[in-house]
Parts: sequence; C-alpha cells; structure tokens
Amino acid sequence: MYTAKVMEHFANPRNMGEIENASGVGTVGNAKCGDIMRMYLDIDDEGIIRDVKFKTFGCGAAVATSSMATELVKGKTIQEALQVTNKAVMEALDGLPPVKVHCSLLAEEAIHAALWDYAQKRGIQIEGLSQPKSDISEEEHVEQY
Amino acid sequence: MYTAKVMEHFANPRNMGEIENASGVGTVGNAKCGDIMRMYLDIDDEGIIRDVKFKTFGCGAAVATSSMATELVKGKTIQEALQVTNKAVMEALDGLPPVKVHCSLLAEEAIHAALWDYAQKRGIQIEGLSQPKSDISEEEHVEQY
Amino acid sequence: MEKKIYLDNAATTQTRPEVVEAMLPYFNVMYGNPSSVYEFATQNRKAVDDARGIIAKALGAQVNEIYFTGGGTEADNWALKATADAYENKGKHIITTKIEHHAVLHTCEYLKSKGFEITYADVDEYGIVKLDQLEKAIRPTTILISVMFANNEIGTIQPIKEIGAIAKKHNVLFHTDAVQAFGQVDIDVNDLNIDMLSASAHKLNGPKGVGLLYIRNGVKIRSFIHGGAQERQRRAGTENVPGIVGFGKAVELAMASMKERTDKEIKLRDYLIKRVLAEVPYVRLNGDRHRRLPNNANFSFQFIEGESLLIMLDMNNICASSGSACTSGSLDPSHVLLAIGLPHEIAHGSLRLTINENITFEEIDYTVEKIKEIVDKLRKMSPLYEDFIRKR
Amino acid sequence: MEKKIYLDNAATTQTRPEVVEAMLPYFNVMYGNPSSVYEFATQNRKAVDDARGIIAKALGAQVNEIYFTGGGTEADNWALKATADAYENKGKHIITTKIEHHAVLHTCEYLKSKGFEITYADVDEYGIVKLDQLEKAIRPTTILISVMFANNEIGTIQPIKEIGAIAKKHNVLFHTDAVQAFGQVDIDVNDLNIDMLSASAHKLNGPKGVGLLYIRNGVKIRSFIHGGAQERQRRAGTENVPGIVGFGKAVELAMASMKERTDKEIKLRDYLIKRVLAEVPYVRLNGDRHRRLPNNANFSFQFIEGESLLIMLDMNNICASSGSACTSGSLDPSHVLLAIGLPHEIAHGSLRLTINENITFEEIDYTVEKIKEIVDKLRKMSPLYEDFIRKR
Ligand SMILES: Cc1ncc(COP(=O)(O)O)c(C=O)c1O
Ligand SMILES: Cc1ncc(COP(=O)(O)O)c(C=O)c1O
Repeated sequence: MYTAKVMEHFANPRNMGEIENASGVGTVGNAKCGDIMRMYLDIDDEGIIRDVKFKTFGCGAAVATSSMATELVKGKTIQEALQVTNKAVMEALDGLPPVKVHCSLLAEEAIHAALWDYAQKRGIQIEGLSQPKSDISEEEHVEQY
Repeated sequence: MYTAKVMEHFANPRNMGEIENASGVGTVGNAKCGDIMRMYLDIDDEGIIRDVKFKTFGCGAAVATSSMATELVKGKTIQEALQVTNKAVMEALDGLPPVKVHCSLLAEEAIHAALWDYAQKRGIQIEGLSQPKSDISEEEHVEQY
Repeated sequence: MEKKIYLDNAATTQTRPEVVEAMLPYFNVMYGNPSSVYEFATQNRKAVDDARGIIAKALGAQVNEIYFTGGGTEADNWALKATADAYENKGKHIITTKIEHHAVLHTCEYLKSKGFEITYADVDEYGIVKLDQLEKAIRPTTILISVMFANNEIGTIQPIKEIGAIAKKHNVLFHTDAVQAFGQVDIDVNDLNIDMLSASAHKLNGPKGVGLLYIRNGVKIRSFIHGGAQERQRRAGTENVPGIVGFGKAVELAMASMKERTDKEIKLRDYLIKRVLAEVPYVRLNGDRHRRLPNNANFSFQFIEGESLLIMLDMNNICASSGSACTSGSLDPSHVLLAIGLPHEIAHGSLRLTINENITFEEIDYTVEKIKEIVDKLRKMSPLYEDFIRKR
Repeated sequence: MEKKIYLDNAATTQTRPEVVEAMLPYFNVMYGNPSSVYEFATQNRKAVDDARGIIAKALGAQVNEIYFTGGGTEADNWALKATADAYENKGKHIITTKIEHHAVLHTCEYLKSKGFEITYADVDEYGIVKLDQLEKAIRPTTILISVMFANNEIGTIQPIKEIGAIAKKHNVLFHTDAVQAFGQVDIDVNDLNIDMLSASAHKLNGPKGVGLLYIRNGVKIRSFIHGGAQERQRRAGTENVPGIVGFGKAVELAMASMKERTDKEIKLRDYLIKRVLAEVPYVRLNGDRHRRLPNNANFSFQFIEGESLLIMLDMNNICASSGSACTSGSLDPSHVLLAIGLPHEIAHGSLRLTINENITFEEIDYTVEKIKEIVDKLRKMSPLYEDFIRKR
C-alpha cells in the first residue's frame, strides 16, 4: 500500500520531537479524523529555519509526510519553506495512496501554521502566508449504491 | 436421481412392443409435456389380461413406470388391473423423484384408457371405470421470486 | 469404452491442473484477507489485481472496469438490476431476447414485477437475433439492451458488433452475457461497443463460484451486493482469492491456446455434425451451421425424448445434455428451441454435445455409433414413431 | 520472531489442510455440474447435499433450510432484501443495531433509499443491544429484526435467545448475522428462535467465496439471485462444489473440536487481556469481559493511532487489525467503537487481536512486549500525549 520511501520514513522518522522555546509552533488536523500534526520551528535572525521537529498522531502516511516535510524545510529560508507544497512532499515520498493524499496537505498546512505562529509572535507579516485553517478534513465520499 | 429398480426397468423394459388386433389400446399424455404412453391389452373371454405391451415416448421414469405397470397388470382380471394405482407402480419401483410422480399417474391412466377402449369396442361397462382424460399435464409451479 | 467421454463442456469444465496449482497457495499459505493492511495480505491484493490485469487484457478493457463476482449468474443479475436502479429515471424499458439464459430471463421477470417493461426480441430459425426488430423496439425510455454473446444450448454466436452499434446509435447501454463465449471467441469490448459483460470461470476450465462483470468506465453503476469496500466499493464481500487467481490463470491459458484449440474443436465438431446428419434419419442440427461456438453441436431427433437418450448415453459412459443443465428437472422443453421455431415434441428430443480440445476422433466415432444404436432403440419404443411409420 | 504471528482470525482464517484435501477432487476429478442428469454429476450433487447435511446438523436445522451463497455478505443482503420484498405488504419497518457489519448496515441504507424505515437500536458500553429499547421499537409494520450473533470488532456476543423470544412474541421475523459466531459458539436455531442466519466459510477455516443462509421453513422467501433452478429454485448459479464441500468439511472439523478449541482460546485470550491491561498504561478493553468470542481481544490505546500501530506490529511480524478489515482505507473510526461510546480519538487508537488455537503463550508474550514497545514509541511521537503530560 505504501512506497518503500514512505515505509522508510515511517520506520525511521526524521526530526521527531519537540523544540523548547521554538520560534513557531503549529498544530493542524483533528483527532476526529485521526490525524494531528504539530511542527516546531527554530528560525534564526536571517529567517533561516535552523531546526525543525514534529509530533504526529496519525497513520503511516501522516508520520511519513511529517518526517519528509521537516527534511524539506530544514535549513531553508521562510520563503523557500513556503514553496514546499504537499505535491513536493508526495513526490519526495514516491507517491501516496489516493485516500492518503490529505496527509500531505496536512504536512503543508502544519508548516504554514508554525510559520504563522512565528509571524504572530514576531508581529510581522510573511508575504504569501495567510492564516491556515486549523482543521483540515477532506474525506472522499464515493457513491455507494 | 432414479432408484436402481427404475434404472433396471428403463434399461430392460418389460413388455415393450405392440399387440396386433389388441382387445384394447389406450394412449395418454401429450408431446408438449414430453410424455406419451400407449398400452395394448389382450383380454380373454374370462376378462383376464393375457398379454400387455406398451410404447412410450418420454423420460426414464416414463419408460420405467410403463414397464412396471405392464408387469403389474399382466395375468390379472380387469377388476384387479383397475386396482393398480400410480402409488402401487411407484412403490414397486422403490419410489420416484417428486418431479416424476406424474409419470406414474400417466401409467395408471394408460391402463384405464386401454380398458376403456376395450369396453367401448365390446359395448360393455366396466364398474369403477370412467372415461380417462386423454391429456394429463400436471406441472408443478414453484414460486420463483 | 471404459473411459468417461465428457461431452458437456457447456455445463461446466474440468478445472485445469495448472489452475488448481495456481490456486493452492492461496488456501493455506497466503491466506490473508486482501483488505488487511499488513504485508502478509498485500500479496493477496496483488494476486487479485494480477488476475484482474490478465482478464482486462483478454477483453481489451481497463483494469478498473473488471469486477469479480460469485459467478456468471450474479454478474447477470447485477448488470440488469443495477442498471434498472441507476437509470430508472431515464426509463423503465429493457430489451433482451427470447433465447437468453435463465440468469437473464428470470431477472427480467423479476424486474417486470417491479414495474419494468421487457421486450423479448425474436430470433430467426438459426437463433440469430432479428436486428431490425431489435432496433425498432428501442424507445425513448429504453435503458438497456441485453443480448447474449453466444447461446449456451445451440451455440449460436450473435452479431454483437452490430448490436453494439445499434445500442450506441440510440444511446442505450448494451450488456452481453458472454459466459459461453469468453475464451472461445475473440472479444474486444471497445471494438464491439459493449458496456457491460458477464463471464464465469468454470466455463473455461477455471473454478466454480467465481465470475466477473465488466462495466465500462462512465456507466453509472450501483452495487448489487452491499457491504464492505471491496472491488472499489462496488461489490462487497471478502474476495474469493483462490477463485480469482484460478480465474486469472484459466483466462491466461485460454487466451494463449485460443486459435489452436478452437481450430481443433471446430474440426471435431464439424466431423461430429457431418456424421450425425448423414447417418441418423429424421434428425436436424439446431443453431447456425457456421456462426456457432467451436465446441457446440445440438441435434433434435424426431420421435424420441431427450432424457431417455441422455440416460442411455450415460449407460455407455457418454456425458451429454438435453438443454441447459440448469433446467433439467423441469418438464418444459427448452425455451431456446421453441424460440427457433421447433414444435414441442421435436424440442423434447434434443441433444447437446459440447466438446473440448482433448476429445479424440475415436471418441466422436464411438459417440456417433452409440447415438445411432440408442436412437434406433428409443424409436422402436416410441408411439410417435409407430404412428409416423403407419401413416407413411 | 521469524515466524509470522497471525492474530487476525476475525478477518479471515487459514483454510485447513484437511479442508483443501476434501475440496481437491472436485476441481478436476469430479468436476461435473450437479444439475446434470448423468451419473458422473450425481456424485457432486451428493457431495453438496452431504455438506448441507453436516451444516444443518451443526445448526440444529433441517437439511432443506440451508441455502449456499457466495459468502456471508451475499447471505446478509439476501436475508434483508428478500424479506423486504416478500413482506412489504405487511410493513416497511426493519430493526437492526448500530454495531452490525457493513453487509447489514449498507444493505439497510439501500433499503432506506427504497422507502423502508430502519431503526438502529443502541448498544450499551459493552456492546450489548438494549433489549427494552429493541422491544419498544417494534411497530405493527415491523417485518424484521436483524441482530448479529457476535460482533466482528469487539467480539461481544448478543443475548440471541432473548432477542429471538422478543421477535417471536411480537410475530416478527428474526435474522442473525452469525458470520463470526458460527463455529465458536453453540447455535441451535430452534432453541434460539432464529428464522434466518448468515454464515461464511472462510471465518472458520473453510475457503473464501462460500457462505450460507439458513431460512426457516415457512418463512416466505424470494430469490435474491435469479436464474437456474439450483438450491431448490431459491439461489441460482452453478454450485461452487469444491467450496461447498470445503465449507462442509470445515464445519465438521469446527464442531468436533469446538469445546477443546474454544477452551484453549479463552485461556490464551484471557492471558493476553490480563497482561495488556496490567502492563500498558492508558488502555481499555473494548467489549464485554466475558460475553465475548473466545478468540477476540480489542483494546484502545489512548493518544495513538491504530494504523501506525498496525504497521509497526507488521514490521515485527505480527498481523493484526484496527477494526473490521473491510473498512480499512476508510478514514472514519469504527462505527462499533463509537456506538459503545468511545470518543473519536480513542476509537482511532484501537487494536483488534483475534487468535486461533494454534497460537502459543510464547507468541502472546512476544506480542505483548511488542505492543508495549510500540505504544511507547508512538506516544513519544504523539502531540496528544505531549498535551496530556503537560496538563497533568
Ligand atoms: C449463457 C450463460 N449465462 C449464465 C450462466 C450462469 O453462470 P453460472 O452458472 O456460473 O452462474 C450460464 C451457465 O450456467 C450460461 O451458460
Ligand atoms: C459479522 C460479519 N458479517 C458479515 C461478514 C461478511 O462476510 P464475507 O466477507 O464472507 O462476505 C463478515 C466478515 O467480513 C463479518 O465479520
């Protein structure tokens, strides 16, 4: 069901954990749908993401996309991090099953939420970033009859 | 599907054939239903059935019941022959599948028809014998839905 | 002959050893439920998908257009009832033929009881559906045309491409029951404009209890069996993994051997037909001489009744049929033979012999000799024959 | 452990070698169609009838009350839809429960779309249907009560005898989905007042793709799959002879070993439950402690999500499930766990372990150790756990 890449990231998630006094923290998803992601960002004065950690409650895809997303933003500028789309995460994982695409959206949103928190704390505006929804639920409904 | 007795009578039918100038001939059934039986009786002056032959167009049960019916009436008086019911024929064959019970009725009717023909030719009345239907169709209909 | 001569391959076929071989591991080695998430079960999901791939290719279909069922009958029921369900807003009229299998005919009767109107198109004396009548029967409310690919009793192959074209022209869905045709005749669902197609594994040397419905992408389809999310939420129930694997293997083998096998069968069939027509008096061949399944011969012998003939053949180790196996036990003569115009008493005297490629010419010879003997014996027993001779 | 530990016997079971053995001859030795008249096929008819006899006996039913189907799902669909069809003149109200299998629930949704009214009775926190509520729900228009014998997720066994008595008292038909219970629990259809019962072979070490519907004599029943005259004209389609023979054999073996096997399973199950409850914090057992299937254990681990847990167990060679296999791929938490009152996030963290009698205590020990490790690991990863610890 999952690609080898997904399984590898699930088995050995990168950057799992917390950051004390993080520059920004974002939590998205909801327990009802079974996926919650939290991203911690440590951003330096040049606006470089020095460190990133995640915690995820969710399925294999949720864990793997979180892990991959942290890898993709680590060391990047804020503007570069904003370009990390769910598509980029999925591609980096060699794809996801259709029912799991929403996990990659969640990862994208988690980064945005953490950046939003950073901007709020700093009292700045980040170009191209609007307040993320805190709750993403996007279930497919296939007609049953 | 058939008992050993039925198979034996089917494979080696007794009294198959015709009687020239028979005392009575009866034909019952119809081709539509796939069963036609014809009985030839040779009845002597004492009213004893000296000889009996049959011809049958029909299934294995039709042939076997014809054969058994001839055995049961041969050498009997007319009154005794009238007592040969379809039940007697079936019992003598160790039973018939439910869908084939009508064959035994046909055999009973064939004897009656031949006796009726004999009575007509002779201008006599046989006690307990009424004109048989020439067409017996008695299909079971099981509700399908 | 000591050996059994099995001439009833239209009723069912022997599951090939290679097919059983392919199925075996899925009973007690890879026995997982394909819906499960663990590795152990994914191999079964793959096995099911591989079978689906083989079958899709054989029909010229997309992989996601093949849905596995519990048999040909279920596929026919599904196609008709689900179409009725999904399209009843468009209309409640269905066209089929007088010679369909009971799986279609009895489903139509059911739909009739639910307020649908059914037109049963006539066939000609060879069993070919009358195309002009079929086309004329189409109304604005017609939602489905269901015509079998090849008939199970008389083997007649329908002009499916023409029917597909008619359906397309009038924008009506076209379902074909290809239970007898699949594996014997080339089928390309696109070329033939087929929207839905039923097939059954046990008719082409696969296992009993598994079939399929092809449903063209774009056709609105409802589930017939509701429950779990199997078969893309269209057909619920734990997949019959060994059965599906066996079906796939059987189709693979059937496709690989098609040309050679059917060439051989046609030779045997034609030899059988030629001898019977030449050597038995008062006999007719039912169905079309050429537009017929490679494995099918169907005769009517006047003055005798089919079951007696069958039992006597059986006593001589020959397995044959007098119509569709499903209807044995019924007293009515075959609706197919009546539809091609046979009178009842002649329809009653019919014999279907359906061969396979392993039958030998010697076995055909033996069978013809026995038919001659038995027909003769039964005619001597027949009051109809007696009358016929007397009247001559 | 190198060896696979298969703890998902509620999803499907290994087909026993003896069962495969019994089936094999019916693929390519005795392969005839049971409907055919010749001797060669009558042995298959007999094989089917023998299986029917074994199964009837196991259920305390008459032989002519057992109808073979293509699986448990088909049996459930048949029972509900055919009853709806046959009794709609009496009324259009059906009572079932919130915790039925999707084969029943989705069929009910379908019937709802056809104008039937469905009452979904509640269950208590252990998953036991509320009898008073059930009885109060009965109306003059109620035609059917359908309550599963035992639940596939949490293993709860319903008070079937009481439900049967209620149904009888109010003159309403009673159907039970016994797919999980058959072979694990004593069932006597007369004693329990069951009018219809569904079962599936692959849940008791038989093959996939074959099931049955018991229908009490006297119940008006319509066909669900129309066509040939098989199964006393009630269920059309060439019989899956090997599958039916395998079903018969599996039931025979299951009945013979019932007491001994379930005693063993109960010991293993109770040991597993005891260890997990004692050694893992923030865990609950779902379902009733005692009124549960011998092979079922179902836990909810707070703060973690089920699929992750499953995949990690799989990496350690343990096959388990987070709910019914059918619903994997769905994002909704189990409707059963919600029905017994679990909040969504706890329902998401559930694990079903269903054992068989060949599992060893060592394997249970290994499994418990792995569960402890993995739950710990996943909690360290969980933002919900982080919040919980912070708030403490
Ligand atoms: C033309 C045709 N349609 C449908 C069927 C039904 O297939 P099954 O018996 O596999 O359900 C058969 C065979 O019995 C058939 O010959
Ligand atoms: C309680 C219950 N009912 C019905 C079914 C459906 O049975 P099958 O998958 O054999 O169609 C299952 C298993 O999937 C089940 O556990």
